[in-house]
Amino acid sequence: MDGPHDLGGKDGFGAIDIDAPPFREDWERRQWALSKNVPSGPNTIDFWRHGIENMDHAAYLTQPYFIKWCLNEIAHRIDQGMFTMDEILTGIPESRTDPPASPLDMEGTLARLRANNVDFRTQMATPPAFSPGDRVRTLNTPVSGHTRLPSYARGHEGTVIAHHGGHLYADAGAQGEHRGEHLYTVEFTAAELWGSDDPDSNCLDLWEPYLVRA
Amino acid sequence: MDGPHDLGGKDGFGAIDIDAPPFREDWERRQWALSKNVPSGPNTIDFWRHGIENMDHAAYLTQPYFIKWCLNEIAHRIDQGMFTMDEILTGIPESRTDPPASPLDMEGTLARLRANNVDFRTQMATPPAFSPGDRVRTLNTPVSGHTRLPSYARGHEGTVIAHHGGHLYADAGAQGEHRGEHLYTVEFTAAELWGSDDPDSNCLDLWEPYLVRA
Amino acid sequence: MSSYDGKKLGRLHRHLHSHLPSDPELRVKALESLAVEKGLVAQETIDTWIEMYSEKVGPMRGAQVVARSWTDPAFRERLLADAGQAIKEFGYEGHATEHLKAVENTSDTHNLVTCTLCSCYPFALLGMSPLWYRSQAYRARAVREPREVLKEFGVTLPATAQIRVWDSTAELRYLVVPQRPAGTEGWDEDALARLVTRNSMIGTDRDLRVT
Amino acid sequence: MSSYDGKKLGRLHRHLHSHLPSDPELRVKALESLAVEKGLVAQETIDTWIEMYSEKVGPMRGAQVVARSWTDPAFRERLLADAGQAIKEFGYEGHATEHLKAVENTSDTHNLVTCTLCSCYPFALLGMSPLWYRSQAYRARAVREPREVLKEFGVTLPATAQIRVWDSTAELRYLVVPQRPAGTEGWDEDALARLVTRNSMIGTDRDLRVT
Repeated sequence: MDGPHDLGGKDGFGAIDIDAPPFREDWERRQWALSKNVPSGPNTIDFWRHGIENMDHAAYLTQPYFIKWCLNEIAHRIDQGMFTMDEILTGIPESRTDPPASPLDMEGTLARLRANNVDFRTQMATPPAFSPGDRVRTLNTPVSGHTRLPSYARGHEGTVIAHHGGHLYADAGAQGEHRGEHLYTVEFTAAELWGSDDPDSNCLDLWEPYLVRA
Repeated sequence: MDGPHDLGGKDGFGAIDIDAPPFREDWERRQWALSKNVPSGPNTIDFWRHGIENMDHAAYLTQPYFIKWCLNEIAHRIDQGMFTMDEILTGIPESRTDPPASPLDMEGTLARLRANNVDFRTQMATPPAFSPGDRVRTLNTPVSGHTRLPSYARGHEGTVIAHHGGHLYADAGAQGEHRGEHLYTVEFTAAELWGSDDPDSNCLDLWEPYLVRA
Repeated sequence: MSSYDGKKLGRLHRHLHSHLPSDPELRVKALESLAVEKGLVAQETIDTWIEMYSEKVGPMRGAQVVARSWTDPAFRERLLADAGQAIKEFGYEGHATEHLKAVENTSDTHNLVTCTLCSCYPFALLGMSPLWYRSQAYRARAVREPREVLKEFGVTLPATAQIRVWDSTAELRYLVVPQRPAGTEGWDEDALARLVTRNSMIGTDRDLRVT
Repeated sequence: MSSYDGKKLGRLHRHLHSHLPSDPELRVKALESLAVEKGLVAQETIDTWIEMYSEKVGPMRGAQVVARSWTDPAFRERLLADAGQAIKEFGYEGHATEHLKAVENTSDTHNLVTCTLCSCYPFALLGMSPLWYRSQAYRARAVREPREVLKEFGVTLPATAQIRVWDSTAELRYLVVPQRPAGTEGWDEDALARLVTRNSMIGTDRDLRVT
């Protein structure tokens, strides 16, 4: 979607604060840990992302990073029926079906971290449409739902530099549909994307439905 | 520029408040009148617009409409040397070269309103590259300065439906350069721009440098 | 002299935004006071301008123009050929009207006007623009989902009718000429003008009601 | 069950944003308390997770991998062929590393990693991402003006060197392998690892200093 998150190439952003540490506040650490330790329910990572993309533009631009995560975690729990709005606003659980969770020790959290390693590959019944070296063009039609073709790379020609086989397709995943599409890395020259004179390039990982032969 | 102002076609904006009146507060009326009555100095309308486009994204999205005008009026006066930053922050003029302005009565303001009618036409030495009926394609390269080709219409094919002769070129005007380019109205189908099934279309007024033959 | 440096203006905006009082009324007052002190404008002129825009300049001007186009075929031709010129017959010219275009609705077509990049509007002809016209929601949505937008304004179009959405990207401005309602045969210009709503001249209203 | 309705989530976001206390600490506390009360997580697990990310998981993991690629040609080959697999030799796999790609800098090329659409990052390998990596300024600018961005980080590239900017748009993640600095012949893996900065593995640092 053409939401507030699609920032690549946008003008008007100033200097980068290169010295800020990963965490500044304790609650940031806690939110990070919560996001990774509370069972995420049936949601896909892409529907999770889509939740943040659907924030108001101004809120997206002004809220602290981990507050966006916090609001999104809560919104997803409510959407899934794990929490009610009343429960989160009052802090009082209406129902408690489960016993308290058992604490994990350091070995347990390290094991959970390793287990978070998710494989997104899928078996494909159809052969890939493109091979490395092929010239392709990205579509130039906006998508209202979740998609991972940023607006700066729409309607542009590039070269396929890698084929990764089938990967779960983000656009479908955000609708709860678990199916793969062939995934490629496509390289675009800076001249093509930005009209730049520099010899630079941009590489994006793009699924086959985003591409046509150039 | 790909700034916060380029809103056409963006997702994530909700219902339109169709009942709000043109002015809600007195200060809105006063700002409107100020913007139209204080001599604007040497600036072009397009450099004026470019000032607002250069606001921080979050401020652009959250500040009231006429406050954006107010800040922009002040910023332009300071840029032109009519005001200093100290003067506006303290409210105390450091210098006062002119006598108080004479008040205008109703006839005077009506006459000023009529005199605000600015002709943007220019004589062109070169013939137009396109004629009504021609198929054209818009450029798909972002411009860092002021430009009036919205991102939603980039890299798309449309049909020229009118040629208006030479008009002062916004992109140059925002850099203080007063020169004309041929101006056209180009119609794009909703299918082309949005992948829509509706029989609708979008018409934009676009200068020749934005266009190539399709 | 102007710097013509957009980034410099952006820095000035940020500085002003963080140093001026946050109350919008005080911000405008700061500009007005200094402009008056510096002899750039008289306070009375501001008051008169506000009175003018509240009493003399507004949608009734556009309505008069539309009504005449319904009753005077020669004027209609002049309006469609060069609306910026035609409205001078009323003395209605002013900011943002020199390059006015009149676009007529028909039973098969509807016109809708927006400005996605800022909020261009034929002020001298229609008065100050409604807040919704300047809203981010309208500017974002009108070009992409005009039928949804029109529904919010209570306008439903047949699926086969074509909507033309005019995005005011240059100095041309657009006046939608709504269809003359049935049952008004023989009405005079003033009576007809009273039927023409502001929104119908922007395109967010369509079927005028005979009252 | 999940609704898979993005607009519904947007409404929930707006409702939460306007009804929860505005203090960020209280917002996170609201989520944590309810999650603990509901038996979804133990508070001690949160504490342990934080300790783990502060002591066991961080850029030193990536640095170890880079150092081994400098000293062990067979490992370097495995890393370049399938970095997600290669880091399992260290037990460094975890969220966002299964489809890791290692991209090597050379004297003529430089690699820079970003995620313009959100802030994807190989967390299990490099720890929490630096705030600048998640900033709107970096996400907006890195793809369009990488040389300006690098200058802000103190990196100036020859005009003829090519920068490849990797935008993490799918589930692939990128690890930049910086060049081994001269004057480190014979150094062991641990000594070399201490030279590898976090930023050099993202691409906002280039010439490692021998200290």
